[in-house]
Amino acid sequence: MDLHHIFTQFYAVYGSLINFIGINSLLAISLYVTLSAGQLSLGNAAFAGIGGYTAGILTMYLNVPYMVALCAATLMSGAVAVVLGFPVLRLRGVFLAIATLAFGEVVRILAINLQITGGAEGLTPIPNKTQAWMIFTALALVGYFMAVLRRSRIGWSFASIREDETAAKAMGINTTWYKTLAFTIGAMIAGLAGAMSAHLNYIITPGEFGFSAAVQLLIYNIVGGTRIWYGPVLGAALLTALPEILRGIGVSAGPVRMGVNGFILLMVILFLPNGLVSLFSRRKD
Amino acid sequence: MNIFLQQLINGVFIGSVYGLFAIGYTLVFGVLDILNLAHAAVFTLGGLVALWLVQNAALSIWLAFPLATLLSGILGLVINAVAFAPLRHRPDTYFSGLISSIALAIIFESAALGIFGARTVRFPINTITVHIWQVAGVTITSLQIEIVLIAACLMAGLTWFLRHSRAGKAIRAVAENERTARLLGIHVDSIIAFTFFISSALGGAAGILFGLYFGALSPDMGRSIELKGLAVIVLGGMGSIPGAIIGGIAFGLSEVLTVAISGTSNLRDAVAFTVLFAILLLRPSGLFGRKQIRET
Amino acid sequence: PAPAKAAAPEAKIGIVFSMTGGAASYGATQKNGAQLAVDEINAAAGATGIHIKPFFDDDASTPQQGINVFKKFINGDHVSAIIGPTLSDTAHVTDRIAQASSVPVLGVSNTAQGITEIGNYVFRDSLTEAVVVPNTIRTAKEKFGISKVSILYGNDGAFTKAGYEAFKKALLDQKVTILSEQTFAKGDRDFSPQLTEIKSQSPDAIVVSALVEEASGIVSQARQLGIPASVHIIGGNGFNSPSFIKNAGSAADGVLIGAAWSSTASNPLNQKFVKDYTAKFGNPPDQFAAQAYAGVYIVYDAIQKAGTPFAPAKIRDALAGIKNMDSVLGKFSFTSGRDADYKAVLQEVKNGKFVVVGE
Amino acid sequence: MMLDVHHLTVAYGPIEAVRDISLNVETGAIVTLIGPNGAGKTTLLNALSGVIPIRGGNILFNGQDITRMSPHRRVAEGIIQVPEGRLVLAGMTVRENLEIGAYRRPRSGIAADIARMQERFPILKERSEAPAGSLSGGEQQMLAIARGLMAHPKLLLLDEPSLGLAPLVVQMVFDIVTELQQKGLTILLVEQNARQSLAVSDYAYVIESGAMVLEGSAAKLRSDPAVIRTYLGQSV
Amino acid sequence: MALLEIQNITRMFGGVCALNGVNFSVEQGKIHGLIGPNGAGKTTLLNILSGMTPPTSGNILFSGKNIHMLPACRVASLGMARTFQNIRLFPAMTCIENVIAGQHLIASRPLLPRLLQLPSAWRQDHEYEEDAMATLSRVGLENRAQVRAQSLSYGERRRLEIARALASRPRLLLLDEPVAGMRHGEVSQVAELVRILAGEGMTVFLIEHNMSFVMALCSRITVLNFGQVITTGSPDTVSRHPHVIEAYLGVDKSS
Ligand SMILES: Nc1ncnc2c1ncn2[C@@H]1O[C@H](COP(=O)(O)OP(=O)(O)OP(=O)(O)O)[C@@H](O)[C@H]1O
Ligand SMILES: Nc1ncnc2c1ncn2[C@@H]1O[C@H](COP(=O)(O)OP(=O)(O)OP(=O)(O)O)[C@@H](O)[C@H]1O
Ligand SMILES: [Mg+2]
Ligand SMILES: [Mg+2]
Repeated sequence: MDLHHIFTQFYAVYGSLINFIGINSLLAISLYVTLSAGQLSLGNAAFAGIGGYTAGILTMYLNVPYMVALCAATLMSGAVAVVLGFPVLRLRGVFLAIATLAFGEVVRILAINLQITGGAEGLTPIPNKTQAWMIFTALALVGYFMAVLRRSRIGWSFASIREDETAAKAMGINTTWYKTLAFTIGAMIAGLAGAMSAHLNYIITPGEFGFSAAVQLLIYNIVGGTRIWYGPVLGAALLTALPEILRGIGVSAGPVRMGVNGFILLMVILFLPNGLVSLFSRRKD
Repeated sequence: MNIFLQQLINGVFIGSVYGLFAIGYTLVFGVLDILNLAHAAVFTLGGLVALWLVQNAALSIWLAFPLATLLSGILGLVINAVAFAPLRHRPDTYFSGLISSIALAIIFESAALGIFGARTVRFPINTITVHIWQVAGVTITSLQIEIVLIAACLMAGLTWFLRHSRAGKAIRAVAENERTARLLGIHVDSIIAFTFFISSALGGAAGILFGLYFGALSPDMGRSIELKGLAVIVLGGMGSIPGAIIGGIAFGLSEVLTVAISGTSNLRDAVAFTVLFAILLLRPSGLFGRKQIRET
Repeated sequence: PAPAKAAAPEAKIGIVFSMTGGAASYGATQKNGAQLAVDEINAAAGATGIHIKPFFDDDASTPQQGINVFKKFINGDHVSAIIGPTLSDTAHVTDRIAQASSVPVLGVSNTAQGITEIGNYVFRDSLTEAVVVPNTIRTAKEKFGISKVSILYGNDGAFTKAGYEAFKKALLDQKVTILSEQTFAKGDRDFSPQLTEIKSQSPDAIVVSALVEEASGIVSQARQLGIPASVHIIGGNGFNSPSFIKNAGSAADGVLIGAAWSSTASNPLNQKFVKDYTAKFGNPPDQFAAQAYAGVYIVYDAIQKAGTPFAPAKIRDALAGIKNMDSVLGKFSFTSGRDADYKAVLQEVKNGKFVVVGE
Repeated sequence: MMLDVHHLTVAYGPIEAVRDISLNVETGAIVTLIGPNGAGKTTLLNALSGVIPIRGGNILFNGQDITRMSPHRRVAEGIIQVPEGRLVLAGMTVRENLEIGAYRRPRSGIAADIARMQERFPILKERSEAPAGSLSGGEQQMLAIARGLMAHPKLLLLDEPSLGLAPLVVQMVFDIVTELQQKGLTILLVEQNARQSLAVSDYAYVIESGAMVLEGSAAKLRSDPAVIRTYLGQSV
Repeated sequence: MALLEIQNITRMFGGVCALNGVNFSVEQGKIHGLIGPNGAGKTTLLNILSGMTPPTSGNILFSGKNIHMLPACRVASLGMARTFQNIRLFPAMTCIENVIAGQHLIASRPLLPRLLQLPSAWRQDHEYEEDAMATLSRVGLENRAQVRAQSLSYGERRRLEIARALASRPRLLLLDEPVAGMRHGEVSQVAELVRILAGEGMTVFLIEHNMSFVMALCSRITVLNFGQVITTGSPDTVSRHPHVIEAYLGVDKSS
């Protein structure tokens, strides 16, 4: 068997998995941005939905070019985040988390009830326009952006707010502004990922961005580790691939696989204190 | 008018059910500030185990109830020991504990699936006797009244317990500052374990009552109430026991009144969550939450 | 590649249901039904007949996992046909993959619109609500003189939503007045606000589009709230499960259910299926099990007609050509649109049993 | 001998914050521990309370080896620490803070003790139902000291008790310390105000960078030129 | 010239009146002390000055500009930095990172050159880092630069907080009990630092209970009691003021 054949074979079976890893990584990073400013948002799944619906409606009904639709989706999610962010970001900790979650629920229920979003059945058929290179280019750009952001004024402000918001204020950091910025950047990345996902799957349904989807993004972050931007990517990669890995090694489908899945998640949390990144970085603490 | 009255009763009742779920939840989540996402799984298992005891072990519900509640409490100890205690000294203990509890919830749910199957099941029809009263066009059942009363009693009892009992104060001290609590001679680990026990026992008991009333138990029944339970705790104010119940009733009423006033239920949950959202904006620490004390 | 010289060629069939996650309760009985059919077929095939090699898998009730399973079936296991997935949401995505790879796929529980329109490789044996419901409404109207109804449906699931739309259309066609439309969400257990509202409107009947989890709760709470038995409750496929009767208890009596299958249908194949299934799994089958069971036979029939398990295109053609095949569902055919075509039944619950009252 | 510490070593990861320190505290004595910032004083007290793990050495309390004893049992034995930086239970009321100070004690007499504390520090009475976190820094410090006393300690570990207190109140705290000694309490004192603490102490130890550098009677250390230079001084 | 003018500041907390009509001013380039019994309202006043708490009534002029309604971040950007009585560091950051974060107002660190990997960005980082290191050594923490703030001892934390406040080169530095938890030698070091800062033209306003520190350092001292100013004056007059002795100082037995 030549290598090329093996590769095409592998890609035929796992191509979509790889794409999902890319999309889920983007989603995970979208939450990472807000977490890096110390804010736990459970609204990012909803932002992905907003992006997905925006882009889907544009390409399906208005024949807008895909790239334009992607930009529109990104901007739309960002705009909603700005409007939502100012009132909501006064809240702290779990209050913020629940308020964003409430926002997500409202978006989900609206999507169920609106005509233009296709109701419970979702919006379909959305043209399949997303290709692997787009996902991974976006991921690379976002990753690079995050890596650079860290040492910029914005990055330091995020870190200060995360560590102690009161002290950050006293140092002249406009916490409202920076928190909204983090929230908005996160929403934009989520919107982009949502739009790409809709154009990969032919469909977007309200069920895709409920509570469990929002929590899933948090799981990616914590399992991967939130010390650096690629932590969430590692988390998303492992957890997206895990069912396939279990399938591959022959763990029988159904409750057993689900249980093993949960068990592995538990083990990672218990034995890798700083998430998967601690396997790759030198600094141990 | 009777419709409206009936709707109010419906709202108070479903609100009490949310509150019942939330009250055990809030002991660990609101008071200790540990978000235990396996609570919904305990709720489910409590109901399923009681059902199993009634159906397969042929116990009377009066025996099955306390047994299943006890078992739920023990599950709480397991959750604490497996998902939380090992992480307690990590800097990111809040989030990692949250995730490990999700992992446990997945394991529990898969166990429930494997053991009890995926079907929706119910307690045998005559497990308990239920009276139905129809007064002036308003329907009310004895089980409804019992559930509301139990919720009210639990609220009063737990509030007293936390405020005045020694163990209650110890729980709050641990919640405030673990290190100080240790220095004051509080056995922090056993206080936390104890809290988990109570919380999960209450969660399991709520699951049994839920199953008895609604006659529909399934391995995923905790999922839909979990979200509302969380919302209710935060709405009521973290750490406030009356808040959990009253928040539950407020949430239940907002659901029901949407239907009653608009005549349709399409946007019921959207309205309920919008109300939650609005209340949080007006009162950033919930209805009964204490405000931020001085920071500087 | 055709190593078809062996005496007993194997047909690889991918079978994917939601065995965990939100739809796990359907996936479980579907899997049982399919398993039973596979076992029977393989036992009957003997030494020379075509055997089925099933690849069972779980999509965890999510489209993403469904896609992964389909890719694995098609490109990894090289299956000849696929049965599943459980949910329409998932089928919307996965069936496109099958279509693109020219592997026939047979849905055994998807009822949403637009699925078979994905392409000529997409089939389903599940009678959509749009077929079942008009008949139900007509019979109910004739039999009980129903002229005004209230509707209650789950608006966040494709299945219940499709049912609602079919009911609504049939009601309008039959000139039945709709007093109000109420909704609930998946996982709801309390329906009293909606039912209180409905009660106040005094309808002749309540038309419900719900899955079995919610169906029994709705029916018992309606009666508990004092909606009299004279107000009929009319349900669809979702009600057609033994656990509905078990969970609703005496409140189930009098409920009218239009469905794609009846456990009491006299058809001998069906009688045998119910008996064998109950013996094997300890519980009587529901409609999902029956449709999955029938699905395996349908695919097998097509494979036999195609003469080889290794030519998906031929299997597709054979599937499209199925006409009046004997099945547990009745005389089964595919329409030109590859949807199921057979007679639906109207049942009433009497003394805790489904009784066929019309077709 | 109430407290006997032998070759105690405490480390945070690779860094040994306390290295091979031995000290003892006579029953009924006041012993002062002085040393610069980061010397390991707080670390040492925490090791005595059992809230941080010990790497080496052992601790005897009234002859009993308590090296491995858990913190709540040490409290039950009568070793009470008033921690650095107050650590009041901010969300609980002032009264509840006092009550919980007596957690390991029988219930009787708690109310009377609270009254006594309130008499000493009137602010604790005035703000009895206010959340402890709303008090000013110095008020919280008074609460922390009072809370420690509520436990009826045998050995009191005071970590910077005068932190943030106004001069008058500092004076009062030292009065309390001597008064407690007269009642038979044993006290180990870490204090920023070295001059005053040496004045009330019987014996003193000086630690620097985690190691013991000097010990002796309080009187002797007070006249030690090195101690005068770095810890006592005359003016700024 | 008065850099800071406090006019008639009153602050209520529910029933508690923490500040009641406080008036005084802080001169440019001077070291001004604020003393008073526990609970007198000193920290509350500092919170109001820095914009962390709004006053119930009254005005504050900072170099002639009315700032009492501005949010804390705006006040800080006018050149005011502070420390906290109960120390608020960025616990998981190292000491040097704390100081670098403190440079927020003076360090621009634009994003674009970074995205384009321009060398100027790295040069800039390097400069800021050196600057932070210099600030750390001013408070004697240069050899703790890579230690996380959460593992510092109490006294070290205090000093790091001062360093972080200095990082933004404020015109007015507000210190809340800067030498709490320090012994004689360390107190002298901080005193020395404050003197140098004043020499460089910085105005310092500090709260402290360590009398020898306050008396030796401050040119003017304001005394608060029960939310009201008892007196403002030179250390000498203040320490002899009978009210001050009665309410605050007492008769010092040890010296
Ligand atoms: N949690 C910790 N993790 C790591 N190192 C620590 C920790 N706590 C303290 N240290 C280090 O241990 C040493 C001793 O600290 P300790 O708090 O005991 O000093 P101290 O003598 O009480 O000082 P101070 O007078 O400032 O309170 C210091 O170098 C400090 O940096
Ligand atoms: N947020 C608040 N809620 C209620 N009371 C408060 C609040 N903040 C301050 N107080 C009260 O106001 C008074 C002044 O407090 P402040 O902290 O300003 O005192 P202080 O002069 O700094 O005292 P110390 O020297 O002890 O630090 C105190 O009695 C305190 O209890
Ligand atoms: Mg110390
Ligand atoms: Mg103060």
